[in-house]
Amino acid sequence: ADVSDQKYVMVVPISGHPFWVPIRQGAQDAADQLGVQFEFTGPVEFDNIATQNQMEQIALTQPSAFLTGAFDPSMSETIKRVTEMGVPVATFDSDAPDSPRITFVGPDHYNVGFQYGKKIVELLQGQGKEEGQIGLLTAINQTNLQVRIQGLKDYLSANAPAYEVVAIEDNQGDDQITAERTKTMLLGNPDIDGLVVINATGTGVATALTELGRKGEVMVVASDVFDPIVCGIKDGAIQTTSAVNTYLEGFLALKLAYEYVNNNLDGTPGADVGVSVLPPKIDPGMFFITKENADSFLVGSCS
Amino acid sequence: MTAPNKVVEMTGIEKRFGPVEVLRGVDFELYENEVLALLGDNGAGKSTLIKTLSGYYQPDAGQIQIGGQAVSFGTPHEARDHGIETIYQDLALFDNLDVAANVFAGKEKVGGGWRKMLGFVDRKAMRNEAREAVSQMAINIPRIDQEVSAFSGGQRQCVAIAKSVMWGRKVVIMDEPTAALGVRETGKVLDLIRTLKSHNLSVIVIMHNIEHVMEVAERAIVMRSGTRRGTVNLNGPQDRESHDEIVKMLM
Amino acid sequence: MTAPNKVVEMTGIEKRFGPVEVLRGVDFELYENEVLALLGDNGAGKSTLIKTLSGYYQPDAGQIQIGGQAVSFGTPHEARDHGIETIYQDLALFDNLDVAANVFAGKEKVGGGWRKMLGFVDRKAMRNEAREAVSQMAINIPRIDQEVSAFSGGQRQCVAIAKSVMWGRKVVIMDEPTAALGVRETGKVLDLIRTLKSHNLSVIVIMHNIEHVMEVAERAIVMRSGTRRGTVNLNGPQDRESHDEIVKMLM
Amino acid sequence: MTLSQTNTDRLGDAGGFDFKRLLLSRELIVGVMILITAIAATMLSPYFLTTANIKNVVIGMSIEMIVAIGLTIVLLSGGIDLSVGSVVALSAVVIALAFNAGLSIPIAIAAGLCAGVVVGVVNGYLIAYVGLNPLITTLGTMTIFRSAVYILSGGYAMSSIPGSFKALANGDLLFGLPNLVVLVVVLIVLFHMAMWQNVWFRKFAFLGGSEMAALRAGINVKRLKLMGYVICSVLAALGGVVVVARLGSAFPNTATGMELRVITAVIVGGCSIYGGRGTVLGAALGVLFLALVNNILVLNAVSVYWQGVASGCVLILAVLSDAIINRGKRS
Amino acid sequence: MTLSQTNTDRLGDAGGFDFKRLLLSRELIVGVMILITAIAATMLSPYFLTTANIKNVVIGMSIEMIVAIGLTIVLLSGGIDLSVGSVVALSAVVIALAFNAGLSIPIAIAAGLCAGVVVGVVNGYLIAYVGLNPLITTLGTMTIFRSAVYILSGGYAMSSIPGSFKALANGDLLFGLPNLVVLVVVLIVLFHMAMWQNVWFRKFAFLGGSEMAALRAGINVKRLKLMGYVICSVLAALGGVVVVARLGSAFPNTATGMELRVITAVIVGGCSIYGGRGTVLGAALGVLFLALVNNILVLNAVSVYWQGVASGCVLILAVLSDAIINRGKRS
Ligand SMILES: Nc1ncnc2c1ncn2[C@@H]1O[C@H](COP(=O)(O)OP(=O)(O)OP(=O)(O)O)[C@@H](O)[C@H]1O
Ligand SMILES: Nc1ncnc2c1ncn2[C@@H]1O[C@H](COP(=O)(O)OP(=O)(O)OP(=O)(O)O)[C@@H](O)[C@H]1O
Ligand SMILES: [Mg+2]
Ligand SMILES: [Mg+2]
Repeated sequence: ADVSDQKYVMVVPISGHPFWVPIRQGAQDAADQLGVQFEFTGPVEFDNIATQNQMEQIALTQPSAFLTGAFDPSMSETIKRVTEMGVPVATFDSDAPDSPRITFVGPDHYNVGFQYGKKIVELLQGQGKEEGQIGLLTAINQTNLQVRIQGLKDYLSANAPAYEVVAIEDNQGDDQITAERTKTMLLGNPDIDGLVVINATGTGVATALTELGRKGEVMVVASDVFDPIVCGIKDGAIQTTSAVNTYLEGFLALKLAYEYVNNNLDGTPGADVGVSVLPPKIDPGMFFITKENADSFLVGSCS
Repeated sequence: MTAPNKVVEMTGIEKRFGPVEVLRGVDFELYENEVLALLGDNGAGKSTLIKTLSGYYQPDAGQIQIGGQAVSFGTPHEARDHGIETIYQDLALFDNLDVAANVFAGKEKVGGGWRKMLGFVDRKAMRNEAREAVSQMAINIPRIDQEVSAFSGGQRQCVAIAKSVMWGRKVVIMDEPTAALGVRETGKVLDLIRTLKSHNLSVIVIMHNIEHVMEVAERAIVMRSGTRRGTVNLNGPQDRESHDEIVKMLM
Repeated sequence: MTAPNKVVEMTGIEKRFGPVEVLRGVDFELYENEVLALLGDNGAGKSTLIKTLSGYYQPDAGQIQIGGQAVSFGTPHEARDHGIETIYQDLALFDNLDVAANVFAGKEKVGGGWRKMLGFVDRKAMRNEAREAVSQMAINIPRIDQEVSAFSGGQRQCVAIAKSVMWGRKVVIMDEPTAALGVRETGKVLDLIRTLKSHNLSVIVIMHNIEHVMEVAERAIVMRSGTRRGTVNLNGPQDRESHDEIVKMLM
Repeated sequence: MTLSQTNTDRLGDAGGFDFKRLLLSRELIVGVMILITAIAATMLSPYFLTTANIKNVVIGMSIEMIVAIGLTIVLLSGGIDLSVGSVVALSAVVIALAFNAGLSIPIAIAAGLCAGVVVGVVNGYLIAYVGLNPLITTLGTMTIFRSAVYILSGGYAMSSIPGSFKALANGDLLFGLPNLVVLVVVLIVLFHMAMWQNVWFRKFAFLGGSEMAALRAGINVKRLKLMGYVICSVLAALGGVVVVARLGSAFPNTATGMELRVITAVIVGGCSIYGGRGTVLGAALGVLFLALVNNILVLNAVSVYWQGVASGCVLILAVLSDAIINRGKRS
Repeated sequence: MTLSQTNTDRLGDAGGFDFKRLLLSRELIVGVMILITAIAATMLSPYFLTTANIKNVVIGMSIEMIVAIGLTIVLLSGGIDLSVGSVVALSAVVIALAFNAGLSIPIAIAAGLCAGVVVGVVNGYLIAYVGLNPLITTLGTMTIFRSAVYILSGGYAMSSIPGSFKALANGDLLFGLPNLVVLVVVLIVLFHMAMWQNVWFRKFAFLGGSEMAALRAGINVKRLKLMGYVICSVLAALGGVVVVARLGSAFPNTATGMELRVITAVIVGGCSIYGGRGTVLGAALGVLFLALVNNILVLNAVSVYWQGVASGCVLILAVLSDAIINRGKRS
């Protein structure tokens, strides 16, 4: 069958953010392999109302399927509405479990936070610290990061109560602000020996440690994979960054949506009585990038 | 013949702006149904004095009585409620609005019937009344529904005069109403002041042109450097003696 | 005795604002070293005419010649470069600045020595010159370094006059310069106009007060409804004949 | 030359309707731009002129429409209010909390609107009675009340909203028109008429034209200013009510950045940021215009990276059209 | 009564220095607030008054300082520029691209600054010569140039910045003072002196005081306005140079929302949004004040959710202090 006129649309907020680049790439690669069209869109702001409006508007053009992240519980309503309009939705990165989405490809963010906790404790213990203070950097307007923080805190209280979160700062998602806030946080809490960056602002933290001359002294667990962060790892300012395999999120979400749209899995026993033909949840896996393997993740070059 | 009643009495008015003492204890009185001229060189404090009367400034010291009752105006709103209407020297028009809106600003006419219930204004009536009012001054205005920012100096002044004449109930204060007016228009405004008097209002008029003062005013108060220099009773345009007395006080 | 040269010659000037025809083909000439009075009732188009000369408005039709050369001013900047300086009727002062800044706006004095190299202004010199300039008008100004927004009507007018007098090189245009001035101050400004003449400048002065016109002007042009009604040569304050002629034209 | 002699004949009159002025009015210019955009959209995308899409656009912009009405009043009166986005969120969170506490729908709505009154009184008091700069003051309250939202919600999205409340926003009680659309249209018509005709609402235009002249004309300037901010905040709070009803959840970062978007739309619709000029209808058309432009870009799948270029250019073109058409008229 | 007779004695003169006026000057008020904040901070946190923290605050605010200088000029002249944040990002990306293309440091810097000139000319031309509303125009160019950043960078964060370039920002060539601090101080002093004393720069204040009076005073208003926007954009582009040098990377989302933050600081420092009032020194003090407030909140680990409340209140207090001290003087 000719599928070249099938269109899969990815809708995300803050669409200009580098975070989406690998996800987008994965979806694009899958689309190319399948010979379908792929389109990436969304508002430039972090605005749930705008994102949802946009999705409902696009639904009218009857694309084959949507790929989106549910960064807000109210996304469930929108997913329901567009599904009723005949456009199935596959979610990635953040799930909307009580919506009729066809599948979800993404990490369990609580677990990501849990892993952060494990990693930072491991790093601190590696330095021979039997107890420690930890600072967190996040963007408070990205409320979906709350779950990660919860996971991290839960790990600490359950498994390593000697390590404690002493400060949480809002970096507004900006590296400049991160640099300044991180420095201030470290100056105000000189006993902090570990930092966990919940969002993609590791560069600012690296800058802060470099400027304070405390590179390698304060352990840093960052999030996401961008050149500047990878360079920070090579440079020694950041110990590790958590990499959810976001490429796979895009790739699998599109591929699964394709299978669904083309009824390729209708042979699944029970499909006719409402058994989900797709796995409800797929974890693409996460791993930590370190100095040893950093080079494989560099897109451009460091100075 | 009984002594005439004082509509306005101000005693010992003082006003300073930072280091500058603008009024240094001025006494002032306005009788019922009188046209009073306020004279004085530039910067004497005339405008400041009438602004304290119209509630725009609050005096630092001194009393104000209206009709024998002590008052103290926090805003021009309150003075207006006491029947005092003022044309300020800088006119203070709404540049972005037309003549009718300027004349009726803050006191627009509500229409009848269903309009009354909704508080809807009656534009047509306002426009007609405004046209009537400015036409009394024989001023040449090309379009009455134009923004007043496009008006000539004299046209603007006439709009301000029309406004105060329409609203004054007890006292009308005019700060240099004829400064920008031509010969004919000035004549009309002097007529208008006489009409106000004939309607039982009192008028305070600030003017630099002594001939015009002699034509309309019955009494003149002369100010100098924030104090009251003196008072002259006037007896019509031919009264050379008073004229000379005023000139002497001014020099 | 040769015929005097024309400094300014305007022919067939027309100007309309939307539907309103404000100038309908006005001819105008100003001779060298002459004090010319421009008269007319309110809204006659006097201010509009001089604004086309000062580059603030561009005429819809007609020619302007300065010293025999055809010019066309796009902005007041260009007229100023031709030595034409104007006091506008609405003064157009910088309310947030003091007297010196107002007088020197756009043409501030650069200091000597190292200041010159850096283009640094000489505040002290400017303040002194500004003080000198306004004091010529015998005006009573409490503090010269105060924002002019606090000034009285007459004080503001004197600041505007000081400015034009300081900068005029060929022609000074004054749109109702004495409207807000007291008797004494008006006398000073009339003196000032004579001084300008004695410095070989030409002056165009718009005034409603015919007595004052007779005192300073040598010639009067009367306008009416956007056209030139006529011209009268004046021979000093006692020239009753010319006076009556002007009054006739105005009525 | 008696005083009663009038010369009304010299005072030209519009003689009824002034077509030229209507032609150059900002509302009409935006109206024409909307028409052009709509025609272009119809040609560019087969999906544009469908009931579903129109409904989508109209419902999508309803919250901004409601907020725009209030902002028009504040801008017209010479002020500005940056806190509207925070008020939308605050009202949404307050309503969600009210539902959490088991309160009924009317009481929850009242609680949300009350939040608006509180912010409005704070803004208005500081600006009108204390005399603070409106930009800074409302920037301050914007920050404060956004924080309040985070504190009240604990940073989490709340979604225990009764279905009957959601049905209010998503239903269509009247002639099959969505309730939201009916609400918005009624509000626009009401406020437009009031601002144009009602003796009290008209005072805002006087205030914005010249505060000093308004004061001297005997208008109670301070109280009027305060009321302007209160009305604006209450309308924003109503926007919050609609957000909750429509989305079925209250999200603490709801409507971040909305203030700038709505102010832009209002100015495109002919409001002056310096006060004294603007109508509710114009503001509504401004919101509609920007929503349509967005809709076209989305329907035609313009690349995200180029969407910014397109919408920026449209914005500039919108004010450019006004500048060109009214060239020379104002200056 | 000859004409040469002067009566200068009646013209009161300040007689040198006007202490009262200095006391009430906005700069001094902000200065005092900074002092109070600093004293409070010292008492609240032992870490506040350490070289490391001071250096941190000063370096942290350097980019906003540079942007604030340009914004002061534009605000003073009666305009506004919302595109500064986009210009910072644009310049940063252009520089990164130049390095990617193997260009040398001076050429890369020049390329970044050129991006600033381009934006400045576009803004200035549209506002000064076409006569468009500055708020809408710069909102439009803000959107357009942010898109340009995404298009140029392809959405990637770029980090192939030569180490010698990074060393420029992070080094300390002069007396051990960080280069960034030296640069910022020099710029502030230069521009403050120029705006205060230089005959050309002083024209901005005239323009902002009254555009009509400036025009009538023979100032080439259009050209001056254009130049204001160009200077502002070039300074913002310089901010972009500093960002790249400091972070060693160009991130397309850099400086989002910076415009509002800096405008706030500039207004806290005494600039009027209506033009005609404000100094570079005041603006710099405004930036410093807000940076200090932030610093205290973070040093004392105030909960993020309460930080908004605190900084909003401080903002309002800052303008309140001015209103109280100058009560009755202006109105
Ligand atoms: N708000 C103010 N702040 C400071 N000084 C002021 C203020 N208002 C007026 N003054 C000063 O007070 C004095 C009197 O001003 P006022 O306007 O009352 O004079 P006036 O008699 O009306 O003069 P004119 O005939 O020129 O209108 C002037 O020297 C003026 O500079
Ligand atoms: N910008 C404008 N737009 C529309 N009409 C205007 C404009 N400027 C002036 N007018 C009109 O042109 C006519 C002439 O105005 P102008 O100011 O030249 O009169 P004038 O002779 O100076 O009067 P006055 O003695 O009152 O100052 C007036 O009717 C005025 O309303
Ligand atoms: Mg006065
Ligand atoms: Mg005139």
